[in-house]
This record gives sequence, C-alpha cells and structure tokens, in this order.
Amino acid sequence: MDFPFIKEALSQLFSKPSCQMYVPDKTKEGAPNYRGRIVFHPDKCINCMMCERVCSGNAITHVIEKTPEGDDKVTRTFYLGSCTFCATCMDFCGHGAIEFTRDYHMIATKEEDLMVSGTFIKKAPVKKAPAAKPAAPAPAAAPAPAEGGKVIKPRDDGKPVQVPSKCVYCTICAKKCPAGALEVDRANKTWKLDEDNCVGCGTCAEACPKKAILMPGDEPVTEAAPAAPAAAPAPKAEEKAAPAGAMISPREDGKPVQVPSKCVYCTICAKKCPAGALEVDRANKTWTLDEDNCVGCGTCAEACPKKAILMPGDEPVPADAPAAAPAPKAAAPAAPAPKKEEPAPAPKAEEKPAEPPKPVQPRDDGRPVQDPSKCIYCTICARKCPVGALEVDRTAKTWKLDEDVCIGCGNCYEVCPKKAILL
Amino acid sequence: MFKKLIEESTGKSPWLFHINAGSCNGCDIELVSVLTPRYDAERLGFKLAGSPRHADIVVVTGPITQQSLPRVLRSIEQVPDPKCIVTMGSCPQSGNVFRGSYSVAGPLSKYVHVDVDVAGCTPKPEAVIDGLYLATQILQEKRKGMKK
Amino acid sequence: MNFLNPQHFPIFAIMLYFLGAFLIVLFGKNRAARNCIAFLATGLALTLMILLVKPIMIDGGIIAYWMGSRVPAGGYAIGIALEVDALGLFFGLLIATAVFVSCLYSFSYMSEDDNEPQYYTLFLMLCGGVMGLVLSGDLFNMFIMVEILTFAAVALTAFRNRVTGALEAAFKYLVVGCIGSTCILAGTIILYQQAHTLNLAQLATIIPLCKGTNVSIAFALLFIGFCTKAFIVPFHPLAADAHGAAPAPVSVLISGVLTKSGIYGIIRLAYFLFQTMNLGTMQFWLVFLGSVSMFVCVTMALAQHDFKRLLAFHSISQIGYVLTAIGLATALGASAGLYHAMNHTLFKGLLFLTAGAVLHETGTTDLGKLGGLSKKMPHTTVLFLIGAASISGIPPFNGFASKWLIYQAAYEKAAETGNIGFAFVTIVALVTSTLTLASFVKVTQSVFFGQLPKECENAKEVSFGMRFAMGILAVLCTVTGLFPNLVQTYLTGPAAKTLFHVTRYINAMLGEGYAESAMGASAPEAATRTIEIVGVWNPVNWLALLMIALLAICIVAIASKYDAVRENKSEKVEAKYSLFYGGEDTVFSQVGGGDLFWGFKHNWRHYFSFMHDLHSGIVNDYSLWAVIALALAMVYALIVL
Amino acid sequence: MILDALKTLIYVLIFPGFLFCFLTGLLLAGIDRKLVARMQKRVGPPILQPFYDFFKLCGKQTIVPAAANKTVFLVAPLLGLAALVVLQLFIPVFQFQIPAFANVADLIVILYLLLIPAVSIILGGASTGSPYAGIGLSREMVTVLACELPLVLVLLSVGRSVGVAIGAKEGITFSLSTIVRYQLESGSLICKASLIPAAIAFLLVIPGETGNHPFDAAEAETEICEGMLAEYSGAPLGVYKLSHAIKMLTMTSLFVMLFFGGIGTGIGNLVALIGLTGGAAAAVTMLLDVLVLFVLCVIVTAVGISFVHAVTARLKIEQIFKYYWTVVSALALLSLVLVWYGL
Repeated sequence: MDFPFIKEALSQLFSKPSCQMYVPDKTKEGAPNYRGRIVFHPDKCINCMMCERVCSGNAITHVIEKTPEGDDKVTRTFYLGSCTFCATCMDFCGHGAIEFTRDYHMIATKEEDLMVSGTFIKKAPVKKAPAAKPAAPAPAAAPAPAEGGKVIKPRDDGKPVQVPSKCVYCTICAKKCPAGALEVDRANKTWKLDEDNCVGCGTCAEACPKKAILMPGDEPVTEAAPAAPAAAPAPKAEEKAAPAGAMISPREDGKPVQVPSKCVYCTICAKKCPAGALEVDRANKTWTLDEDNCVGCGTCAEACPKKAILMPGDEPVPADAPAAAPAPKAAAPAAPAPKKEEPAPAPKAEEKPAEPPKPVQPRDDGRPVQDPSKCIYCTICARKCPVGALEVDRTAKTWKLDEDVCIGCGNCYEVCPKKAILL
Repeated sequence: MFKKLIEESTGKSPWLFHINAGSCNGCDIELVSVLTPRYDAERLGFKLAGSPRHADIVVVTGPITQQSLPRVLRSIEQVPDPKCIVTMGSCPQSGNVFRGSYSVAGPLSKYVHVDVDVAGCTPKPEAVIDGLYLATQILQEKRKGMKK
Repeated sequence: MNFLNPQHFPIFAIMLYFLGAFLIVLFGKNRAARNCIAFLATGLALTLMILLVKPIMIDGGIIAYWMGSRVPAGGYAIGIALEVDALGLFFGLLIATAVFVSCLYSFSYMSEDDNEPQYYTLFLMLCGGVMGLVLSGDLFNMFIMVEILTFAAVALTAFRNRVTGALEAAFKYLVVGCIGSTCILAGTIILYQQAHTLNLAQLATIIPLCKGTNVSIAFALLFIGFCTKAFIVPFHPLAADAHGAAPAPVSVLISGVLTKSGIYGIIRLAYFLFQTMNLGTMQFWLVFLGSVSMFVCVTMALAQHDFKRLLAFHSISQIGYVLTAIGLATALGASAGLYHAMNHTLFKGLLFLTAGAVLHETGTTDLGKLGGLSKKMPHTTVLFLIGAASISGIPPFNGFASKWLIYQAAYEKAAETGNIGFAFVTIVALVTSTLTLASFVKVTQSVFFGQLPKECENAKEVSFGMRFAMGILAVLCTVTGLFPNLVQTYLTGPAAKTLFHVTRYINAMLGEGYAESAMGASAPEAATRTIEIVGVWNPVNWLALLMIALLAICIVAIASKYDAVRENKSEKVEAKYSLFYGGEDTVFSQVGGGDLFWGFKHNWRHYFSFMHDLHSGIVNDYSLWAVIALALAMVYALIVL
Repeated sequence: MILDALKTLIYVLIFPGFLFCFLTGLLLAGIDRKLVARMQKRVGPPILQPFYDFFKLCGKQTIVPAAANKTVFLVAPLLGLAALVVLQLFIPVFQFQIPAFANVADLIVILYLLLIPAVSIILGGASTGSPYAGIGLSREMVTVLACELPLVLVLLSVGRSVGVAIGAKEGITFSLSTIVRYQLESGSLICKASLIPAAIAFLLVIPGETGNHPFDAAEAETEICEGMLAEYSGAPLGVYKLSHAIKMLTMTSLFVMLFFGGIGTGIGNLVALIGLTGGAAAAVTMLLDVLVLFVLCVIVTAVGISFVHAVTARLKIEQIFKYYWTVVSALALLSLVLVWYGL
C-alpha cells in the first residue's frame, strides 16, 4: 500500500501554487489564431449566401428588404449561440467579409448579445429598357460586325448566362463553380445551369477565359455570326514550323497553333495551360500540343509573351517574320476587365521603346539590361517577371538578373515606368 | 445585520451542480478543468455539489436530448431558490449542430429562464469563470429580491 | 393475623396471581370481568411489592415467612419458607412492574384474538410462577415455580398457533426447558441427599463445608439448569424462536422477566448456596460466559431480518452484560449488574411492546417489508426511539447509566487484579454497546423511517391503552437514567449489599448466631464492600446544559425563520418536493433490512457464515448443545470446586 | 444563585460554548480547506470560506421533501449541534476548567457523547426517506463502529497509565481534569514511551470520527450525492456543516488535551513575569491558553486531517472498517499492553 503523493504534497505546501490568478476582465485575448467572436464586414459581402450553406450550426441567417429604389437591403446575422466556431464560413467567403477575432468573452444574459449582424445594400442589376441605351463603349469593345447577331442580355435574377458563340466549352467555369451548379459537356458542347443550386457568385464569369458568361451588370453582347469565323482551316501541322514563306493561320477546330519563329520556348504557355495539354522543352526547342486534352481555351495564346500562339479568330501570321521588336497586337477581342485591379499603373498602350542612352548597350541574347541612371529600384519589374528572374532590392539599390531563368519575355521592359530596362 | 451578511456571502460561496444533457463531454471536461489548480475556481468559492438540493448555480451542458429533458427539468426544479441557471457552450442555447434532429428537445430557454449563456463550442475556462462570476452577481440580486 | 403486617405481603403477592388465574377460568367468559380480575391481580401485587420496599430496602430487614408456621425444630428446617431480602424484593419489584405493564398492554393487544380467557390464565400462572421463584427461600419450592413458569411460557409461546413457527418454537422451548428443569431437579435431589434439608439458608451453612464430587456435580447441574432459564449462550437460539412467535406481551415477560429469574437463580446459587464467587476461576467462568453471549448475540442480532428476533437476540446480549457484571464479584459490579437487569426489563419491555404495536398495525415484523411508519404512527416512533436510545446507551437514558457502571466495574476489576483479561472484557462490552446502537439504527431506518410501502399504507396509530403502557415504560426508562445515584442508594445498593452479607441471610432465617455456630471459622465474613465510582457522570447537570444549549439554538433558529420551509401542499407530489433520484421520477426504493451495514458484514462474512450454520434451528442440535454444556460444566465444576 | 446561573449561561453560550465553537470550528475548517488546496498546488478558498458557506446556506430556502418526516427533519440537526457544543464544554483548556462542569462527564462519557452527533445526522438522514440517505447512514454507522474500537483502546490505556502514575486507589482514572493536572506536573503524555502508539492511533482516528476525506464514504458526494445530506438544503444543511466543523475542533482539542496537556503551563508563568496578578492574570493566562490550544489544534488538523486528505483517495466502506479494526486497533492495543505491563 503506497502513498505516491507525500513528497509532492509537502514540497508544494511551501511552493507557489501554479494558478493563473485569473480575474474576470474583458481585455484578455485568446491564442494567436484563436477563433473567438465573429466580426462581419457588410461592405465586402455580396450576399452569395455561401456561408449560410456551409455553416454546420445554421448560425447565419439573412433578411432582405426592398429599398424604395428597388435595391435589396440585406441584413446578415451570425448567431454565436449556435456557432461551432469552425470558421468554415470564413474559408468559403470569397470576399473576406467574415473574420474571427481572438476575443473569447462571449457571455450573454440576453439572446441578442450573441447576435453579430451587418446590413448592406446590394445594387440590383441596372434594368435596361429593351431599347437599351447604346452600351457605353467598353474600353475594349470588340469591333463586332453589326450584321444580324442575336443580342445576349445578362439575366436579372443574378444568375450567369452563357454567350454560346464565345464559349469554347472548356469546363473551367464548371470546375470553378463553388456550388457545382454548372454542367458543361465538351463532347456534345452543352452548357447547363442548375437554377436553384447557383448562388450567382460570379466565380464562373470571372474564371471564363473567353468571357463567354455574362453576369448582371455586364453589357449585353451581340452574337457574332453563328458560324465560326471563316478562318481557313489550319492544316494540322503541329511540329516544326510550316515551310518557310507559308502563312501560319489559326486552326478552325479551336485549338492553338504555334508560330515557331516568334516562339522563345519560354514554357509559360505550358505552365498556364489549365488542361496541361502543352509540353514545351526549352533545351531542344520543341512545342507539342496534346490534341484531346486541349480544351481550346486560349489561355496559352493569351499568356504567350511573344504572341507566338494563334487561336481561331486571329489573323494569320507570316511564318518567317523576323524576331523584330514584338509589336503587341491588341489581338484579344475584348480586353478582360480583370476584376482585381492590378496595380499595373499604365494601360497597355502602344509603347515605343526609348532608344537606349549611349553608354548602356542592349544585350544581344534577348535578355534585359538595366540602365542604373534611370532605375529607381521600384521593384515593379521584379514583380511582373513571370518567372521571377529579377531581384531588386530597394534599400540596397541592387538589380540582379538570373540569366538562365530569364526567358527574355520583355515584361520587365514593358512595365518599367522609367524605361530603365533595355531589351 | 444578518441580512446584509447573508446577501454578501451568497455571492461568495456559489455551489455548482452540473447536468450533462447529452453533451459531447467537451464542455464537461472544460467545466471540471475550471476547478483544476491552473484556473482554480475554488479561489472564488466555487464547489461542485453532489445533489441539486445543495446547489446555487446549475450548469447545463449538451443539447437537451428528448431522453434527458424530463430529468433535467426535474433536477432544476429541485434546486432551492435563489438559483441561477447557466448554459455552457452553444448546445443548450440553440442545439448547435444537432438542432432539428428528432431526438433533440431544443434550446433550454424554451423550458426554463436561463440566466447566463457562456457561448463557444467548448468555451475557454476563462470564459466559464467569467460566466460563473456573472452568475454569482445575479445570484446576489436574486437573494436581495427574495423574502426568506 | 392482621393483614397489614408486611410479613404477609410476599405470600399475598404470589397468591394474588394464582387466585387471579383461577378466577379467570371461572368467570373468564365476559371480557369486562376478565380484564378487571387481571388488572386487580397484577395491580395489587405491584402495590404490595412497593409497600415492601420501605421495610426491606431502606430499613434493611429480611422477611422470613414459614408456611403454615412450621418453625424449624431441632435444627432441621422442614417447612417451606419464603425469604425476601433486598435482592429478592428487587427482582420481585422488577417482575411486578413488567407484569403490570404488559397486562395493561394485552387488554387491547389481545382483544382480536380468540379464546382470550386461556391467555389470561396462562399469563397469570406465569407471573405467579416467577414471583414464587424469586421470593421463595426453599430450593424445591424454587424448582416447582420454575416448572410452572416454564410450562406457562411454552403454552403462551404457542398461543397464536396460526403464526408459522409458533408450535415449532414452543416445542423447542419445551424440550430444552425440560432438560434445564430436570438438571435443577437432579441438583436439588443430590443437595437434599447431602444436606437433608431443602431450606436455602440451612443449605448455605452445610454445602460450602463439604467438599465432594457430588457437591460440584450438583453445582454444575443447578448452574446449567438456571442457564437454560436465562438463555445464556449455548441456549440462546430457542429464545429467538420463542420471541419470534410469541405475542408481544408474552415476549415482554419472557425476555424481561424469565431471563431475570434465571439470573436470580445463578446469583442465589453462586453467592449463597455454594459461596464460590471469591474463587478466581468461578469469576472467570461467569465473566467468560457473559461476554461470549454478549458478543455472539449482538452480532447475530445485526444479521437478523425480523424485528422480534432481533430484539430477542438483544435481550440475550444484555443478559450477557448482567452476567458479566455479576461475575466480577465486586460490590460495584453487582450493583451495576442489577441496575442493568432493571434497565433491561424496562427498555426491552418497551421495545417489545413497540414491536407488538407494529405487528398489530401492519401484520408483519419483517424488516424488509416495513418502512416509513413514523408518519403513520408518530407516538410509537417516539417511544421506540426512547427505547432504542436507552438500550444502545445514549447518555440521558438509563441504558447508558448502567452500562457506564459496568465498564467502571470491569475496568476497576482489571486494574485491581492486574489481569488484562478484564480489560478485554471492558473493550468487548463497549464495542458490543456500539453494535447494539448499529442494530437499532438498522431497525429505525427499516421500520420507522425510509419510505412507506404499499402494504403499510393503512397503518394508523395504536389505541391509547397500548400507548399508555408503553408510555409508562418510557417514563421509567428516562427517570431511572437521570437519577442513577437515587437508584443506587435505594434499589441496587441494598440488593448488592445482601450478596456479600450471607450470614445475615442465614441468621434471619434460622435465628440469630446460627451461621457462626454452624459454620464456625469459615462463616462468610460480612465484607463491607463500599461502592466507589472512579469516573464522574452527572446526567441531570448534563441534561440541563443540553437543554440550555438546545433552547438557545432553537431561539436563534426560530428568530431566523429556520422553520419557514417549503412543503408539498398539493395531493400529488410536485417535482420540487420529490426525492432526488438523479432526475428520475421517485420510485419506491426503501433501503432497509438486509441492505444495511454491508461494510461490517463483508468483513465478518466468515464469522457470519459459521454462525449461520451453527444456528440450524433444529431442536436436536439445541438439545445436543445443552448436553455438551452440561458435560463441560460438570468437568469444570469437578476441577474447580 | 442568579450570578452563577448567568455564569453558566455565559459559559454555555459565549466562551467555551456556542460562539467560541462556532468561530474556531469554522476557522479550523477554513484552514483545513486552504491547506489541502495548497498541497494540491491550488490557491484554495479564503480562510473565511466556511463562514460564507454557512451564511449563504442560512439564506437559502429549505425544502422539506414530501417523503420526509418534517419534525425529525428539522430538529435532528439542532440536537446534534447542541450535544456537540455541550461536549466541548467538558474539555478543559489546560488549567482552565470550569468548576461547575468538572464533574459532569469523564472520558467514557465523552466517548458516548461523541455518538450523539453521529446519531443525529443518522436520524436526520433516515427521516428524509431517500435511498441515498439510507446507504449513507448505513456507511456512517459502520464508520462510527470502525472508529469505536481504537478510540476505546486509546482512552482505556490513557486512563490506566495516568491512574497508575497518580497512584489512584483503583489504579485508573477517567476524569479529564485529573489527566490534565497530571500532565501539568509531569509533562505531556506524548512523551511517555508506552503512549506514543496510542497517540498515533488517536491521530489516525480523528479523520474517521469526523468523517473527513479518506473516510467520508458516508457523505461521498460523487457516489451517493452527499449521502445523508442528499435531501437537506438551506439552514439545516448549514447546521450540519457547522456541526461537522465543530466536531473537527472537538476531536483535535481532545487530542491536544490528552497528549499535549502539559504545554499550556509555560505560558502561565510568562504572565507572572509581566506582573499581572489576581483576576487579570487568570484571564490573560486563559486567553493565552486558548490561543495555544487553537494553534495546537491547527497543527493537529494540518497533520491529521489536511495532510491525509491531500495525499489519499477515498476508501470503500469495508476497507475503512478493516483499516480501523486491524491497523489502528493493533497500535492502540500495543500501547494498552505496554501500559498494562508497567512501561
């Protein structure tokens, strides 16, 4: 019969008790990423109701009232009394409207103290009369031929609508849709929206490479002639460049084609390709396209710094155009108004390279070189470099280029506000 | 003179009676950890009482299942006044994730006036001590109001 | 021959009982006559006894009454004599009170039973027998009275023959009782053959002088005979069966009175006839028997499931106390023993009457089936509590006073003789008293408190007659507990003194100076044993202090509205006032009878299982034990005497 | 006559009586709880916590269950408390012994007076009729039974050893004042070799007799919901808790009286040094003696009750019984035998 705690009992009698001496006060906070009281930022919320769907404790409810001018005033309340503090809603909220603070003092004598709510006005989509006033010229309004195309208007119940002509059935929208409300079948080219599942969050429109989905608030699009543009069916030449002197024209089955002369094998197109259908080998300069994987989304063409990939609807390009200074063609029909304002300061305007000051000579292998006198080490070039070959240190005022990583795409050249980079 | 003394000591020696109405035991171990050396609620006079007759504060955890409803209500009924009812965690306040299931008899406030809710799915021990401290103040108010 | 002369009172008392018995047979049919006769008989006998207290107890006289005035001629006492000294009167008084109270009780208790007249005749025969035994000064007369009381007791045990086990118990009692009686008869014959006289006083002068085998055999026979009457250890199971079946007033008589007659017999035997008490081994023999019966019977009582059987075992354990105290052969021991004998009659009578009341109301005395009677029978509960408190030795009551004296006596004896054995006897006595408290806590919980079962729903308070009888005993219990020194000086003191003044006993009977002439040197010297008590115990002061403290606390409590309690007003028990069952609805779950004292029983489980096998309940076993006890006694007597 | 009636009233109600027991008892309970907490590395409740508990309970509502017998339910606690307070009167505080109470009770009587509070709590529990109370009172009775044997052995051995030392006529003495007076002259009994096992045995009996932690199977709040007190609420429960605290004081002061009797004398002549005389000196010595008694009681509680509470876990009821009737009784018996054979 042993008494295990005699020594501890005696020694503890004279030592300080291990107690936090906690006295109730409100200022104390939980551990660093402790999921305590919820804070709701109504302005960010777009009422996509994703949080309500994923909340396991059904703690989130909302009330919509119509305001006099037709918008709906949404009040969303988080009932902490029914919340399991799993923060799934925070993860699902695409817009960061929900945040969990570190305050764990959630003591309430009345039910209301546990309700966290916020109200915001959700603009109803601008309703145009059928004879809608001419659409404000979108910055990159496609020079759509005006002949008898059907006008696609975005729906007013907040759900997306497809522009069949533009859609290439690349199924990206279906993959991106958080609610799984879209079914796109590439084989028989169907695009089906599940009305009640769709939350109208607009993720599909955003993700659509071809901008073939209109959300409320976008401008109606007039259909191009239903028939595919009379682009000459590009011969199925994928390997080496066409015989010299022949024109390379885009293929009509919607798949990209490479302009070997322009291509610098920078592998960006391969990296960007959502379907992983491109394989580019820099060493032995090969560009292979995997026919059935390719969805014809055109991301590679768009991402190609040297515009060396033609998509249906682009102008044919002479095969052997010298690698002259790239004349960026405003090829894309409608410049995408990327939702997130890129901090890129200047619109992609026509840009004539300033001729280099005498002392700094552009290098001959297509790599950029820095003009220390002009450079203000703003690090924009480093940031824009698609492959991260540039290291610019503002404080130490150093500008280092990593030769073998750099692909000579010219992004840094283009974005440098001071034109301190020569290509 | 005694009346003031009694009122003051009502707040100073609150005895807890813990009812587990179908809880996942998260809150139960949290409540008991309040009495461990680290948080030591006994400093403030808290003590776990064995029977409802000895209790001042009834701490209810769990989403009041159908089976436990009559038992919970009877135990609460047997506690002598002045008494406080504290619900710990989200389950007794709203049924939490179990709300709407056939076997959950819904929030405790449907049946009994709940004095203090300590929210949190397993609230931190400090939060529990806050809640219980608030409950002792309410207890003192009730004692003042109550004629013997 | 004026009737007021106290000389005649003893014979009148005995005659009253027998006359009463005879008259009831004649006029027994109508109830009023029968009750009045019984009441008169017992009441008058009691008053006679009380009247005798002054001349014998206070003045210290001894009444020697020769039947038919045949005064002894030529040195031989032929006639039958009654000799009443302080000891005899003490027991007589005891018996008279017990008989009177149980007679009062049985008026209403036995009213429903059929053939009541026979009950009263047997009842009065029993009382007459016992009174005769106690007051007689003649050995053979004692034997006759023993015969009468044994047969009356056997018949009364089987009175309610529809009760299961009544006949069997009576039969067992008869068989072992007869073994005892034959032993007494055989002993008497051997003594007569040896001393050619039957008169106690004369025997007392002859027997101690002649040392021989037949004298010691006679002693053994007589000793075992009286042991059977007192239900000492080897003979105690039949007492339990007898009480279990007998009606309550009869159990009062058996446990309160018959056992005392056994003790009286042993005292007369050991102190007067054979004067062997100064022998160390003799004291050891009595003290050993006493403490064994004390411990065995209280542990057996703890294991009982029946209220009356439990009380029966307790009475044997208390008799063990008395025997131990008397076996110490010191003045304090003797007075403590007698004091405890008196208390025992009072509180045991009270307890048996309460058991009878419970049986009368609920029809059962099984501890498992009873419960919660305190709400239905509040007065009986209070009376029971007084009885239980006094038997288990709770201070203000009489049980404590006498037990406390017994511990003093035993421990003083231990200190005096330096023999640690007596210290162990004190320890056993103290522990037994706590075990008694334990068994009465068990009875309190299983019968009077706890929850009321369905069967006892319609139990209501017993009639006033029964409560009045119990009330008398309760008052006596408290009074004798509060004034131990009064009892000491007037009752037990003189009685204890007579134990050590044998010569006065002899001279009173056979004329002055007879003892000295007959016994010469070895005449028992009149040991002037004064009673000094080492400890201090003043119950009246203590009670006064307790009352002051209780009063003060009650005043404070009432002032702070201690009794402003919330109670269940409505018919159906609201949830707030139902018992806490962990939230469940209140279901009937009485904790009582066998469920109590698991801790104790578990530790003594081997002892209990051995005891269980020993008490087989078969009459041949008991008679076998009786014979073995007799044999052992003879061997012992041969060695010792 | 009125004067000494008033004096007895003061004795019963104020000094060694109710108020003194109330304050020191609850203070002792508070110190005990604090020590136990400190040994478990906890801060522990304030020392005055038992006072708060008591007054809170007085403030609460008393519910009489339907199955209970109301009068016994309410009277039992008061009876227990009164008996305990009266018992405390008989225990002398070193020299100070109220003459009026000197010859009212002795050791064996105190042994029995200790039974009354136990019986009162049993009666109270039984009167509620709850099954928890039934089990509780059965365990309480077995605990009392268990503690009886060693207690008896200790008291008999003390009585015998002091009796022989004093040379009393019968060789034994049971009156407490003679024992204390003997210790004043020839040193406290703890120093007698033969009585050390008795002292240890008595120390081990204290938690059992008061029903403290390792031996509180009778009021185990986890198993049988506070046993007999399951149905008690409000003031009666407060009175029971108070009598539990006072019982701790009584047992420890009994231990101090029996085995540390001689210690008080030193303080006595200290007062003489200061030069106080007559009534004032007696009063000051008495106060100092009470202080010394309380300090010793705290030490004994710390060793006997708090330390044992902090170190051990609750025993089953039959283990309690076996523990007391074998280990502790053997110790006490050893000292009885030693005393008996003249050590």
